[in-house]
Amino acid sequence: MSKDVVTNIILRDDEDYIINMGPQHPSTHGVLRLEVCLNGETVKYVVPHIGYIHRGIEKMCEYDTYKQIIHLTDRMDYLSAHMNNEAVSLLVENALGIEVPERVKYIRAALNELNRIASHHLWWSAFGMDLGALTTFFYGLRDREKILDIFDESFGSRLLHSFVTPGGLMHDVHPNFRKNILEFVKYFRKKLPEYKKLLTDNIIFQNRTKGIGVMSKETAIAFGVTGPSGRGSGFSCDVRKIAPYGIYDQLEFNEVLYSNGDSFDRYMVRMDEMVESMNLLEQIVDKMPEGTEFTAKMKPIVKLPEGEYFQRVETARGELDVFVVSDGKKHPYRMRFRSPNFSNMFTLNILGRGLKIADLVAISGSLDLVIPDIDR
Amino acid sequence: MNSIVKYFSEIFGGVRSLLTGMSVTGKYFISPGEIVTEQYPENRATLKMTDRFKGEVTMPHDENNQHQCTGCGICEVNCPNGAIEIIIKKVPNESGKLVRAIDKHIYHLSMCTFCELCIKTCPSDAITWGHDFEHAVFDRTKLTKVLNKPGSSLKKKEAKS
Amino acid sequence: MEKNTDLTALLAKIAPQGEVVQGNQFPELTISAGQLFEIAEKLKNCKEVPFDFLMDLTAIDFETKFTVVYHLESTKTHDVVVLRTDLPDRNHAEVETVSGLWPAAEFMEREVFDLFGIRFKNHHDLRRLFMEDDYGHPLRKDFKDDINLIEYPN
Amino acid sequence: MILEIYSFSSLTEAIDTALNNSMAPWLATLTELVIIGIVFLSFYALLGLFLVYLERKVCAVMQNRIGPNRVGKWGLLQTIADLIKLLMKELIPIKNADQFLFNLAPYIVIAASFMAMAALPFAKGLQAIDLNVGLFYIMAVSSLGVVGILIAGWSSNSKYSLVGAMRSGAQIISYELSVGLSLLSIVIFTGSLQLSDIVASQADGWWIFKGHIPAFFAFVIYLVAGTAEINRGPFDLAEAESELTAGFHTEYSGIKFAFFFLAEYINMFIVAAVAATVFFGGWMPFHIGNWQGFNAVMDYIPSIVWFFGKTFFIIYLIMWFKWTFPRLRIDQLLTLEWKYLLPLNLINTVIIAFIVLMGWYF
Repeated sequence: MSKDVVTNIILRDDEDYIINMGPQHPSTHGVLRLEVCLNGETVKYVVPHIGYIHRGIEKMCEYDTYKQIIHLTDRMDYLSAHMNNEAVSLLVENALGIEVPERVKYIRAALNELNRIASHHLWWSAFGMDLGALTTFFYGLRDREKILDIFDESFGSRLLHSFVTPGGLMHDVHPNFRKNILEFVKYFRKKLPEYKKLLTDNIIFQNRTKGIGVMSKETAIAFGVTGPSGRGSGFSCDVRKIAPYGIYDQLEFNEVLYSNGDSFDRYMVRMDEMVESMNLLEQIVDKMPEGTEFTAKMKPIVKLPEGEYFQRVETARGELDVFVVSDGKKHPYRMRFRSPNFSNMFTLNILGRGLKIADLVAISGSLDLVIPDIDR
Repeated sequence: MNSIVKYFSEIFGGVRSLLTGMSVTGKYFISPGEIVTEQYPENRATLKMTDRFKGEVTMPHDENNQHQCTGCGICEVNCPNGAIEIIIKKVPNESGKLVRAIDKHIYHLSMCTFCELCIKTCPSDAITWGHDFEHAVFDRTKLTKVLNKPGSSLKKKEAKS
Repeated sequence: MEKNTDLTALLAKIAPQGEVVQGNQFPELTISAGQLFEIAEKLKNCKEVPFDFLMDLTAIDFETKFTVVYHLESTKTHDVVVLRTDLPDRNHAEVETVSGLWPAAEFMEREVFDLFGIRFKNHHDLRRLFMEDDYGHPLRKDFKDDINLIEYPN
Repeated sequence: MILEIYSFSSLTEAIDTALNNSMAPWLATLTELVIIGIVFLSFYALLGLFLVYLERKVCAVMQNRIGPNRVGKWGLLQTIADLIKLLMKELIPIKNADQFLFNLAPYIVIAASFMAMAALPFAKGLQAIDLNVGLFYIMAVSSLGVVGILIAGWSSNSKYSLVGAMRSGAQIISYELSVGLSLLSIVIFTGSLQLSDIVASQADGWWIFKGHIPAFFAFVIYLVAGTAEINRGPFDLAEAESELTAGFHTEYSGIKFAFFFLAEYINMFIVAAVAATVFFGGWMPFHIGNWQGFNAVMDYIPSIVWFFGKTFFIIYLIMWFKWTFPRLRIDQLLTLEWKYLLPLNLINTVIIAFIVLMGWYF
């Protein structure tokens, strides 16, 4: 192993002053338990304990048909529900060799980007709150509400949509879909400078995040840290670029890369991704073909041919991989989700060691953890 | 000397960034028109869900207390959570022959995850989304609903032209 | 981002003992459990295509055997290969850990240990990740749970 | 000068004379003490409740919300309802806690803030006790509250509480210095620590205007340090909600928690009141030098309105900080004090001393 990569080995001591952060703690965003060893205010080591919300989704998938699995994937990373749905849908479509209509691809991409912005909204809100700036929470959620209204109009639900399905979409999007997206982009472009004024430029915020929790590129690769957290370290891991799916190879966008790998860079990646997603949305609305077709022809019962299938998608938090072993029946024989948060979270120990307890909160906020995705 | 300049420029930069931040909150403080709160129980009259809102699964009945459910059980099979149970009975039709009809279409709202598969797959469009969202009850058994109204019957299909 | 076309040849060169097939998406290399660590190390330190990113590590229960599957990506060329190893002895399944090569494997191995009961030799912290210590291994096909009804008929 | 009709001294003197005429002098003094005590107690409770309500409303509007609006008109009774809830809540006993200290701590905190109010001049002639070291007394007494916080953190036998209490200790020890120094700079102008003297010296203009830029500087430093001293955001490390759940009062429940809660808001009032008194002239109306006409118009506004107006303006500033800024880290907090505030403050004090020496102020 190269020297740049730090290891995760923990040396325990009987005299350790252990604090249990969680399972119910305001800054762990869910039922994550962090066993934090303190030396005064300084963190000696962090041991994450997970499994409080383990629902056995992989096991449940073995008893569900491929169409039914969609609603389970919603509940893994509930903030990027569309991307999760699309992962399974793409896998089934690729395995069966189904070509979905062009329009569906555009709609899916639009939904992905909307969902990414909504997810980053919530992250921004919660990150500010982790650092003690309570007002950010309301500004972020206020703007996220606009996206949820678009979702609500088209799918009837705001968080868990189950809208993307193998072969296309559940039904057509609302006729106002394009108009609403453009309205939102216009609205949010006006509000984004406010985010910068309130938090990004703030001297306290910068002092709290710059140089905190530095993750080198090598560490990011070695620990499999993907998504905005990995790109903050310069690890080019955007699946939309390296293994394009859907319509992404025909759209122009930049992969946001920062190189310092501290909390501030991870923050900036997400802030820039919101801008990038808005650019994508404008392109998509511009190019989206007219029409009403929303699904390819599919048999009512989906059976994958025997074999193994693998699909990578980029969620708001990183790379989601779906791995299916099929035995030719209508249920998968084995279904595996490689969730981005799972790998991201286990860097908490190597990032948080030697820093203050307040920094640990800043780091876990900047990694943007969603606990149900870790436990699955 | 340089370090002193840096020291003071740091202070002034910091204070300026703090003041810009305060200008944002201050701006909202003096513009109460930006308030986005929805006063929920009071605005019940004006609160309108979107057309596609997924509140609960319902079975529309027409004025003759007739529905379209044939009791084929496709929704039951498609439900990933077992939230739908269909109890079948045999009823005589006009010619006196016993035919299938639903006795009870039981819907467990507590188990429903609103994935829309039942509605999507229903061949006779018998069930649809209701817009009611106030589902809170004190007793969990109340979340188990019978969708077909008592005494209802299957709507006759118009003869195909 | 051009794909290295002769990945199967590369794999065959690195692991002459293994069995290389071109799967429906990625080249697949099947090797015995004893050689796993050696081959993994070679793949990681391969000059032309260093497979330095462990995308996924999981296992499959084929009733007769366990198969541990490693999906490796090279961050240089974005090539993906699949490394597989079969563990026929289901009761004492054991394989060398790769957490020394890819630290990401540490927790994925703990997850596999938790859900399948496959032991990883030389893993420095092999504890259960999700479940209680006395719980069964739920992703095994012979696992029965009488309390949580996951096996409803469908 | 100030209209005598707004002075409270005639009222207080009338009560004093009436009491002394009807009973023995010692009994009269005792009765006066009891009256003052009752007045202060009720004032304390009402003020605390109102401040909680005010804070909720202010932060709500800043965050595009309405804030409390269900209980009573505009939600005015919301905090009363909360108080009733807190009164009825169970006081959860903590296992292995030092029961005596655990129960004592809230009273120390609340007593410290209560004592500080005694010396505040609320209006002309409305001051419980006009000590000749009034400013010093307020500073000394208000920093006693940290003893209560330390005891609370230590005795509740919780790790979060202990960390929170230790943070609070370090914080108060550091920031007490800046508070003292920035107040000292005005004392250099007035030459007196007696609060009535300080107010009287601002009859021809407030110190923040009379003292040029250094006085404004001192005010800013006082505001920052004062906010830190009362453990409020962005310096609320002792109860950093996202790090330590609730810091030193994690284990408290019911009315004991309410005591901490109330004391925090009253401390905010005290800090704002001291700032208003020292920098903004206390109950002294806004006067400009020799503009007799303007000054006379200002005199028509009662002194108590002036005092509370200024105080609540400063309270609003403190709230504005809290609802805008992220929280500092403990080492940054100490850096801010020792590396920035203290040196600047020392320089500022020297400059002010020089100004006073040369008589360059109005």
